[in-house]
Amino acid sequence: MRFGRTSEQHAFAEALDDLLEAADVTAVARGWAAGDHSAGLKLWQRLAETGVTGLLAPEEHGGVGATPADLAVAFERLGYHGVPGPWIESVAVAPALLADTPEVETLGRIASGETLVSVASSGRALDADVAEQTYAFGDALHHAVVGAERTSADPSRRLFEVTLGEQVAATIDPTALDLGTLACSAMLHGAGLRLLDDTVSYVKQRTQFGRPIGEFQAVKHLLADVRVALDFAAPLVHNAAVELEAGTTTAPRSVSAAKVAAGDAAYLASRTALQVHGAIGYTREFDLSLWILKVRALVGAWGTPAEHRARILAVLTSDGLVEAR
Amino acid sequence: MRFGRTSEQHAFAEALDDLLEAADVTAVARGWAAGDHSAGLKLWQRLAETGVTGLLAPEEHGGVGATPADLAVAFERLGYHGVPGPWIESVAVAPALLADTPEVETLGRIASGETLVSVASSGRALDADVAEQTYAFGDALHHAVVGAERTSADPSRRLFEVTLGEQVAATIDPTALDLGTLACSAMLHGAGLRLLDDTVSYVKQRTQFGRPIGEFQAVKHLLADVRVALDFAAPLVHNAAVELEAGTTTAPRSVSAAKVAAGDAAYLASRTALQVHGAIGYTREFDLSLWILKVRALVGAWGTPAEHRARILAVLTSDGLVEAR
Amino acid sequence: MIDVDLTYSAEDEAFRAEVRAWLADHLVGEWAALRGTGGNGRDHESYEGRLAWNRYLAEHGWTCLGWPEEHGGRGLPLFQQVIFHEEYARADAPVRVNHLGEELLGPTLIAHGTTAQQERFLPRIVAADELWCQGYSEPGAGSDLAGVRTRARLKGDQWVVDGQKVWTSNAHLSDWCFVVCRTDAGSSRHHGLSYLLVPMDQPGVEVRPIQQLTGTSEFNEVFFDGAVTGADMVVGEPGDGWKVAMATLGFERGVSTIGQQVGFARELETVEEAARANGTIDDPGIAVRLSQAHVGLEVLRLHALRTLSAYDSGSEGPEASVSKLLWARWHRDLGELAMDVVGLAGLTTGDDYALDRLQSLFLFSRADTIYGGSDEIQRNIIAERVLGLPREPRPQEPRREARA
Amino acid sequence: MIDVDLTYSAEDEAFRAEVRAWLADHLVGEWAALRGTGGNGRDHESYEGRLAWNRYLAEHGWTCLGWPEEHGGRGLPLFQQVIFHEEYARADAPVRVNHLGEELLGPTLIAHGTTAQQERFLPRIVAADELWCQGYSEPGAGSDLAGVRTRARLKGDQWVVDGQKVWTSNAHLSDWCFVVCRTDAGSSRHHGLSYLLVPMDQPGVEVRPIQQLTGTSEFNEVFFDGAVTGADMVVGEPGDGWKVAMATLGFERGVSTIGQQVGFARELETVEEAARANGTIDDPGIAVRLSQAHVGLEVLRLHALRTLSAYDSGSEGPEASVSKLLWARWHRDLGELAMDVVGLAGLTTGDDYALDRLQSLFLFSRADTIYGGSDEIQRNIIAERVLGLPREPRPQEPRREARA
Repeated sequence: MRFGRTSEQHAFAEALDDLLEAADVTAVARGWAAGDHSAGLKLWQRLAETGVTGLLAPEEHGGVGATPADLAVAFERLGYHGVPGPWIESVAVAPALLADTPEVETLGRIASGETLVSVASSGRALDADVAEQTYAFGDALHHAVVGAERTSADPSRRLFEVTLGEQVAATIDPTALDLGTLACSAMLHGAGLRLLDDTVSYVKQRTQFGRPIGEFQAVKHLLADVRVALDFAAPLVHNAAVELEAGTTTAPRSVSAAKVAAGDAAYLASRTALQVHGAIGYTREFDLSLWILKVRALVGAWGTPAEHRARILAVLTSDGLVEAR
Repeated sequence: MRFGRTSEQHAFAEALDDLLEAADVTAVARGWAAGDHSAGLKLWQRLAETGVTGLLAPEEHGGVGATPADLAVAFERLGYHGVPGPWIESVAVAPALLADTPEVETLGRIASGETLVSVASSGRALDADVAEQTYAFGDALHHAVVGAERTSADPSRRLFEVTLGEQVAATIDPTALDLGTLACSAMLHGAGLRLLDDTVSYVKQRTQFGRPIGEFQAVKHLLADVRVALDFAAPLVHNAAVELEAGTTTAPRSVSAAKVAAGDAAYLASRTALQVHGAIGYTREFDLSLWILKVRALVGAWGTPAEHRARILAVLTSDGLVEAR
Repeated sequence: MIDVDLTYSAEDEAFRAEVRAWLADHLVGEWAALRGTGGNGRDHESYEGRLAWNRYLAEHGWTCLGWPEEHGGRGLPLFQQVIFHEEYARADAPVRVNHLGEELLGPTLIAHGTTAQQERFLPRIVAADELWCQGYSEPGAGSDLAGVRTRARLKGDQWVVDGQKVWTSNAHLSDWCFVVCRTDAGSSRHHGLSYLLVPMDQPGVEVRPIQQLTGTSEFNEVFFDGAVTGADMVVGEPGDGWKVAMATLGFERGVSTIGQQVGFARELETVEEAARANGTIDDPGIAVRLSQAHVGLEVLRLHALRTLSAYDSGSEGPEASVSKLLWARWHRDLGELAMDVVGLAGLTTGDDYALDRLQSLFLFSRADTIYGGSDEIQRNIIAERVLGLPREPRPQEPRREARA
Repeated sequence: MIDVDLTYSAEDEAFRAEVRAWLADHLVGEWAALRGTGGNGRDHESYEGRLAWNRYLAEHGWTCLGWPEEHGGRGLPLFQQVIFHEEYARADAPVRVNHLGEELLGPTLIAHGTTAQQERFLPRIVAADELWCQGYSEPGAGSDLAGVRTRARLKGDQWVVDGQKVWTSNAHLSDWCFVVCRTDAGSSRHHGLSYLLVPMDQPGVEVRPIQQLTGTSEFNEVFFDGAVTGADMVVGEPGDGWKVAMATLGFERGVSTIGQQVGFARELETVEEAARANGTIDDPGIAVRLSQAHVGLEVLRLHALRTLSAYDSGSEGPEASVSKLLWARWHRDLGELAMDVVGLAGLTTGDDYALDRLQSLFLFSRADTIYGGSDEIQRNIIAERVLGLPREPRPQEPRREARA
């Protein structure tokens, strides 16, 4: 077992950071939320050139043979920068979903950045209006017939109603859902890191009663607790990726543990960020609100905390102790 | 409904405080823990003169016709000062337990301070070696046959094994248990108040890094949270007393809510006190440890938190909303 | 701890019956359609209708119940005010639009205003003819009034006001604003401030709405650029602004907070209904949190009564900080519980970001631990004023005595 | 974040097999009776037996595994040390009695001691022939070394020590104590301190046990009243005490903490068995907390490895504060869960206050958030050194340069 990132993963994360820091992603996300996809799709294309879109695709379809741990690294950065779009669906879920179907070649076009897809895992499809194809789950895998847009609680995550269309494959590989959940966990972790960074910057400059508020012990301890929560989640996300790669029997439980912990940490980060910013954090104009709405949406996406807690608990009560390794 | 204390109750509490502050109760409790009951029984006698022992006794047996709210006031003060002995059993539980039995006259001798009794509500009897009579619960009310002493986790609460002896009455008034639980809740609340007071005194005088530690915001906020928890519990304890007096159908639930909240608050107070005192709070010589052990014991006595939570939940799921009054 | 005798007298009970009957008889027909409208984040709902209803209440003597009769109120005792607000909330009557006038400015003018000010303004508050907003907070100063930078200078018989206020609720709907300004140009901290009454409908006042993360915008920025008001429109003496403003804040925790508790109970009921409807009530985690919410609500009610009673007896003190922490946390927890109950359904809203009641609850309750004194400030108050812990050393600041 | 490659090599796996086999072959007969003895609050258990076992380990080369070979160690790489402690804990082998010598003083002497000191002391630590205790904390100074008041002065060829230390673990069982003293009488704060090695068996040293709320007393007060030690028994230069002591603290988070994790796993197992035995596992609240404990334990293990790796690479930093907060909280929560699982049974102990494993767990875990740097200190470290927030202004203090 390898714990922590390889130097290649560090370099990959840095490359993504460099690209995204120069891209004014916040403006891209605001445009995306307003239905203007042009900048977002351009950014998608540029990210495709780094190989993100082909991380899990088969090599014969342009994939780079990456691992779930590489995926987690990339999605943490996408989450950190708040990149909009059906990334989880196209990059994390589609490869396992389409691998053994007649539509496997779609993966090659996703890898090249030529197209993107959406997946309605639970009745709504993200950004279906920009997707070439949307998939939906019945007992089997179907094409989705995309219906009306529903206003999303997070404006940058646009949601559409779907109904089942023609069948694509008779079975759905459960690993596809676990990979989607893993990617969502990594995004949550990234969003939490971003909220903490932005809040730390804010409290260093904002003064009250003649002192930077970051000097007050109460503020310090609130932010230290966020750091601890994020550091609690980080190894679980990584571990879930490693277990998915190894295909262990405990992998689904580990994915659920990662999702719960990353969601809790990101939510604590958003709650604390708002508390420390005060009223200004509550305005739509201020970027913080984007993160707050996004975190709440991601906490509920790809399995609610209650569903994942139930999955962890089911393992505990059915087979008892997890052996200390 | 009367909310809060009457001026008579205030005066009663003050009288108890005056008596107990002059009595070096801590030394009494240490003696009691070591099996030397002389000072404790003397203190019992002096408290009897204030009327505490006859609060709930029938008037024809020397009772003063007090209410459960008066009882709660008294037990909060007994808890605050850490008075040892089977107070809950003799003063809160025995009156309802013995009211309709041949042994009702025992209540008169309890009221006068002449005797005291113990009650094993759950297999162990507190201080049975100083009790004239110990009662135990089967399907009916029995005399207990007192067995060996078991070392108590709280040395000042001495526990004895019991087995059932002859039957005293065919039924057990459930109000007796609720009154015991109420008294225990009030004691917990009192113990929590004491822990907070002692900790506040400590942080005002103890210096670190050249400042009294009570000046540090982290310490302030920890103690403020204790205050809030105690203020959360206080009205619930009072309210439970008022409902027991009125005999409402929701009284058992209110008693359970009081026990859970008072236990949580007192436990938080003890945990915070230890945290703020540091290592010195961990020594037996330092009085703080008496409170820490006592609070943990009272949290588990007269129904565990899990049992009381289950009782609250049962009401919620069986009859739904509690109407907003 | 302050004690309250909650034994309602026969007179109180008769009053309760009167309120209940009046609402049952009158909240009908076109008014009935307004039930449940208004409230946090929903101030835009049926605004005109609610204004009309508020005036209708006034016509029937149901405004300013606690004000002295000589000022147009009914001089009702505390308990009857509480009863009114309980019954009002229980009837799901539309949220009134005149809160700031009735509960903040009115009592302030009664305590500190001139007779002329009282005669000019109070009757129109009672009648809900003129609406008020509050000009305290400023960018960069937050709720720290000592940081006020909006300036006013006396020019002839007029005050001329320049500066910016922020977080001004309903400024776009108000006729007047009570504004704390710095009238002594060289002053600092809480010295040299004055409390002015400024008309909103004039060229020197510009209101810009602040869109919140909830999608609504009941808060505004207000820009004063040479705005004017009469020299006689200062409450108290020039330089007394701090004192007068503090008095206003003291009035804020008025009896209508008891209505808040009833509103909370209804929100909890909504959450519980949703949990029953979608079966999440069978999740033990959800059920336990619901039962905790019930117990917490009971505590809030008892604390609100205690706080009110203390306020009534003139001794309102730091106990209010305990209540604030308790209710803000309770409400935030309920909002989080609501989202956990609705699950996926919480991810989408109605058209145009129309939040349902539970979404509103979640998003709005997140501000509860911030406004009206953040949790951190409340904890400081409890530690220093209730527990008597020493204040933190503050850096020395240059201070200058007010000259006024 | 430091990354660790946890791919065990074939060599590592062979070492694991060797350790496991040795323990299986040797922890038998009279030694087997010692299984599970010792540990927090149970240091009195079978002390003589554990000392003998510790010496038996030494004879077979199982002590000081990470020390360089020239100092009598085995120079094993980090991972093999981790493996040893994992296997040791998994075998439930008795807790060793020589922790402070092996992991604190030994590495300190290797880094800062003279050759004479190394030759005099290290072999006896390796052999578990001499046991050590630590003289840092003082009444009133807590863990703030800058407040040390114990004094030592050089008189002829001896240091003469006067003062009092407190919270000295196992002082009554130790042969030597490493003591931080103020050797420059006029110094303050961290200047003018020296790090002395003082024999315990002499008239000038008195040890008084401190009875803890657990009923046990592994901590002591140690009174120095004209205690003496050789002039050559100072580690580093006189006046370097702060620097040397800080280095010792750095060694404290050694590889044996990984054994702690295995111990934690066993405690969790005990709690879970108790919950199955008395049916409380069917209480959803208990089940959820158990599952959270499992997840938390996984995190602790990953963090411990990360912290160790940072220590190994010489860059041990504030990340250790995160680990400390995590494990102290996890362990305290497990103690509370244990009490909730056992319910009423937790109210009584064995005879003479003999705590069962779960009671010990509960009471001892309550100290975890205090010793080794309290939660509050850890949060300050994270805020200031990880997040880079500004330090609080500290009151000015008179400071004097060390003269030594």
